[in-house]
Amino acid sequence: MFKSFAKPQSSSGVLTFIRGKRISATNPATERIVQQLSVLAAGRKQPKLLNLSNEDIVKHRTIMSAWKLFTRKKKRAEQEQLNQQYESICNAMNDLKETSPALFELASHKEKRLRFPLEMRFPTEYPPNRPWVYNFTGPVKKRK
Amino acid sequence: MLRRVVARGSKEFRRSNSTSSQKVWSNFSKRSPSLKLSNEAINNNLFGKSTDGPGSMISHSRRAAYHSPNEIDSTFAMAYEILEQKAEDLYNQVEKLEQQLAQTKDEESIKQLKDQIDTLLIRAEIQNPEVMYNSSFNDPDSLDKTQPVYRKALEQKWKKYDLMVTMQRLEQLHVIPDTLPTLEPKCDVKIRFGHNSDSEFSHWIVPGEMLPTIAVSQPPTIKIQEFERVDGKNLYSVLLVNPDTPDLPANSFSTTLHYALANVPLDNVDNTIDPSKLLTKGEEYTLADFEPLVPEKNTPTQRACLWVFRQTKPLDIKPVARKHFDIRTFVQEQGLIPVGAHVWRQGFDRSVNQVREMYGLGKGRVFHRVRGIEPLPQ
Amino acid sequence: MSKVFIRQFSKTGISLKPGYSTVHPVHHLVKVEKSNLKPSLKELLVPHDDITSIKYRPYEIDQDRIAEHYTNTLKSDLMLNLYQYDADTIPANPKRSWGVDSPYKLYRPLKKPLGSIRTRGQIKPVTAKNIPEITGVTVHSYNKKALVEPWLDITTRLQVATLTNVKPKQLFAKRNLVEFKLRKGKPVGGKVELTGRDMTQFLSTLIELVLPRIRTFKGIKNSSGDKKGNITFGLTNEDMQFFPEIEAFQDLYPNMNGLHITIKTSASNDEQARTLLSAYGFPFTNA
Amino acid sequence: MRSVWVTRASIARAYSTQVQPVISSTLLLSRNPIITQEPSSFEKQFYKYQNELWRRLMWTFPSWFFFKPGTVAEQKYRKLNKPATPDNPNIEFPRGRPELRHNRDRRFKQTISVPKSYEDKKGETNAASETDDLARKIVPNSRITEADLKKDLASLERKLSRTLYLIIKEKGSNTWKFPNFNVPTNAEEVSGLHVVAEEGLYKIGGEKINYFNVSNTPCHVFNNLQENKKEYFIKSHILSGIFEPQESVAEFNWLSKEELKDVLPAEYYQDVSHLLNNV
Repeated sequence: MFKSFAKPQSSSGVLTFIRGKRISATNPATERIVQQLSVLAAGRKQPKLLNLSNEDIVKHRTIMSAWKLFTRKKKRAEQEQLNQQYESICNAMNDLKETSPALFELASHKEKRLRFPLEMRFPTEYPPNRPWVYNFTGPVKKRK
Repeated sequence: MLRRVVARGSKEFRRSNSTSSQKVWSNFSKRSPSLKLSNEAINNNLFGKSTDGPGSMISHSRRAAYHSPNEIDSTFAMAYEILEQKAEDLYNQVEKLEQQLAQTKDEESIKQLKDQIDTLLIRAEIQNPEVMYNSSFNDPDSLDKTQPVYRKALEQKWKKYDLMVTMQRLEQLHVIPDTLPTLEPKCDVKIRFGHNSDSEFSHWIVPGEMLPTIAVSQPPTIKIQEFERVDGKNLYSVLLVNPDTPDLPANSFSTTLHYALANVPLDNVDNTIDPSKLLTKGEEYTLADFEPLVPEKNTPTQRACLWVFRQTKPLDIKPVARKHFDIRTFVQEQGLIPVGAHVWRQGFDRSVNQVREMYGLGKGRVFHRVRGIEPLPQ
Repeated sequence: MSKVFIRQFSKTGISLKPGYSTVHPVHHLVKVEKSNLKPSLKELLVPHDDITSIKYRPYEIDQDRIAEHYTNTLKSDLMLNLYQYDADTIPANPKRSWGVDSPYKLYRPLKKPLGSIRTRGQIKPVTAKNIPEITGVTVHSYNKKALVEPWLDITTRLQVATLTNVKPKQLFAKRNLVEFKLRKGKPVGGKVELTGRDMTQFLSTLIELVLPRIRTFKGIKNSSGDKKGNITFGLTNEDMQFFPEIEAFQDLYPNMNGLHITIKTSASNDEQARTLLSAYGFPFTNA
Repeated sequence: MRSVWVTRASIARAYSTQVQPVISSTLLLSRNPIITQEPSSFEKQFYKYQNELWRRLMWTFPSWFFFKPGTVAEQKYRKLNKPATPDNPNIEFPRGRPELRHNRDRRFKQTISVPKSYEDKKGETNAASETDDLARKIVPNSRITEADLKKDLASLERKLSRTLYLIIKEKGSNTWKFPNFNVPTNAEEVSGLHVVAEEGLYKIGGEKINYFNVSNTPCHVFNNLQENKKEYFIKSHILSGIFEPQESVAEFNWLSKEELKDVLPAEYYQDVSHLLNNV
């Protein structure tokens, strides 16, 4: 049925129009494409518009403004902490420069390609069967 | 299933009515009762006290067929608590400022403190669902304009549509700069002619509308809505000028004064100049009596430009010459600050002669096109 | 042509003065948006995040573990990792002018930037305020075969929609193909721009389920990037079977097409963007 | 530039009557969260509400595409998803007329049940087949681990949703602190702060630790005036492996930020609290 890829083939080649004769349903391959199109298209799949009552509009707006207040507070606290952390990095480096220039040189040296290890994973909703991997055999050849 | 949700919501969330544990948004001992949602049915639905569907829908069958989104009631209850907590903090700040205000004598700092209190009050109330309901779905005229939060809501609404329409028409019809060079709008100016029984002309006039002379034959009701706080009363002047009066010797047009009011005391609530007010105190306010525009036959369309000014000082009530009225000099001399304007247009129509007779203006001229004596260009 | 308004009693109207044009002054400071004054546009002008809008769609529909991990852990690590003592802003490398001493030079297309073909924006030192983050993901599937077999376009778009949960935009052929007598403008696949939850969902699928299972995938090339902090890599049509959305229904998607995935970041250069992506768990390789 | 600095430092040294402070490197070794943090009650409720709205506004599921008509799978699907009541003009619907499209009432969200891929085996507990069988029922593990129940503070499996930090109590000392190592002054070749921290970690905790050093740059400096010491903080994450205390360490714990507040000296905690993750 398939040549290079699953190609819809019409059995009769060209559809010819004959007066009085109903054009029958398309062949399976074309039907398949039509079905794929029906998955993509909005026709008959859209829900009804919300059309909320006045009370519910007010309720929804209240919820959204409370959510905005909540997230804004959270974001501000996060940014504040980051600012403090940045300040303390600058502080530490200035101090180190004063105290020991040799160590400062080493501390400000950057690798050309900074990469995070692949073992750092995203947290999941539930823990894995073994929450922690203990069998690490030791540094074979640690990174510099 | 939905009913169950609503019922559960109502169990979780019921605003207490006892005075002991009253939170700020349900406590009306200090706050104005106009911040309350007065409709009982809507209020009950909002706070989950009833299960008969939204009270804003009048029809019973529509109400029964309506489905609220799932989980909205219990989420709303939590959101309400969060916002109320914030409002409470703001009200505490207001209290501190009010104590400070009581000790302040300096006028400048009193004004500053009052402004600060107003902004805090707006922030504390603008997210209150009851206030939100009132300002977005109730009749704007019924809102309590002493409350800064309602004034803020009205101002936002005005800026979104009415202000834009007014400014567009003023610019398009060359009211600015033909009468005054520019306008920094501060308040919403609305006019209507109350004497009209015909529904076509009895509504608030849209700026730039063409009106028949009979519809404007009596002085208009002018509504001047200030959005800033007015302590005591402000004095306002109103000028109605027509910059399209034919001036034949100059082959041009001159400005005529048609109506002038001055020293009208208004504030946020008492904001209308209507015939009833003028009947009792009209003489104190009137510089020039109302005289409608009566365009003569075959003159171009005439603009009736209504300007509203805030006064810096009370004006002397003395007659002003109507013809060749120089509005720019007048405004400058009297120290008037333009805060709003309105415009409508008139042309000659069949009611002009009747109105002329009413005001004793004599018969109007009829202009004809006269062929020039110069030969036509070749 | 400019309009001149003549205002005389005997003659009033607009006369056109040809030869020059002027912008007429506006005499006030209020911004008038004409569309707001049209009553017929009222419904369309409601912002899309307002629930009364017909385009309203909620976005924060669940806890976003990827974004949370970024804000909680990665952000401060990246700040420390990318910190440079006494770093200055490196100015941008824009296209250059040919000079202004002749009109020919003035209107000539600009000269390419110094020492490079592509332009580069300025590079600011990383502080607490501009830590690089992923701003969007573009998934792009161009099916060459759809030029010959037009129905393959539908299949390709359906595949992209299934993978990303967003309806793709139509892509069109840009070139004429003489041997097939095809014209440009033929539909040849789809692309989607992902942000928010859709983006993190797609990224987590990619990082945790798809890339580790592709045997041939060694990592994103260390040379990838457009100099402005956007990293692109490709997946072949064999790799598509590892997407869990498609894995169980492979018979429904017989003609898979590869993807180009562009990860857009706010980093000011590619190296920072690569560091960011490595923190998200993308492997990198030199090959 | 460097020479300028040297002269400045030497001047400082010449005028100071005190002894030069000891430079040391403190290791801020953390274990990143393994599971997501617990959302607050409002967040949970908000997500629930938004999710309901999202489902309400979703397009209808194209079941005809995924469950081909006439197959066994489709029969199973139809069995699970009974068609909703269609509209009938002869019937009164007090809660509104249903509007069915593709077997979904357009007014509501669509709830779909998909055929299970596993069979309910009651009583059977065949551990081997359960762990390997792809079609098994997925039962999520508990978010609370054994270590949480036992209150084992030295376990890496406790408080999976939080960032934990390593603190130690040295032998002969009574205070908890982050592991701290002096930079050797007499070494021929100077080794960086991060190297000192790494070597020190292996010395106190054994070599079975896989860890990631975030940067060579210190993230904080703490002036320990009592011991005349400058402590530079090196930030790193433990990825796998185990901390096995060597002889110099009396005790060690993995603690979250709140727990550190109770354990560390108040002044010390105040100084470093902004480095610790709230999550």
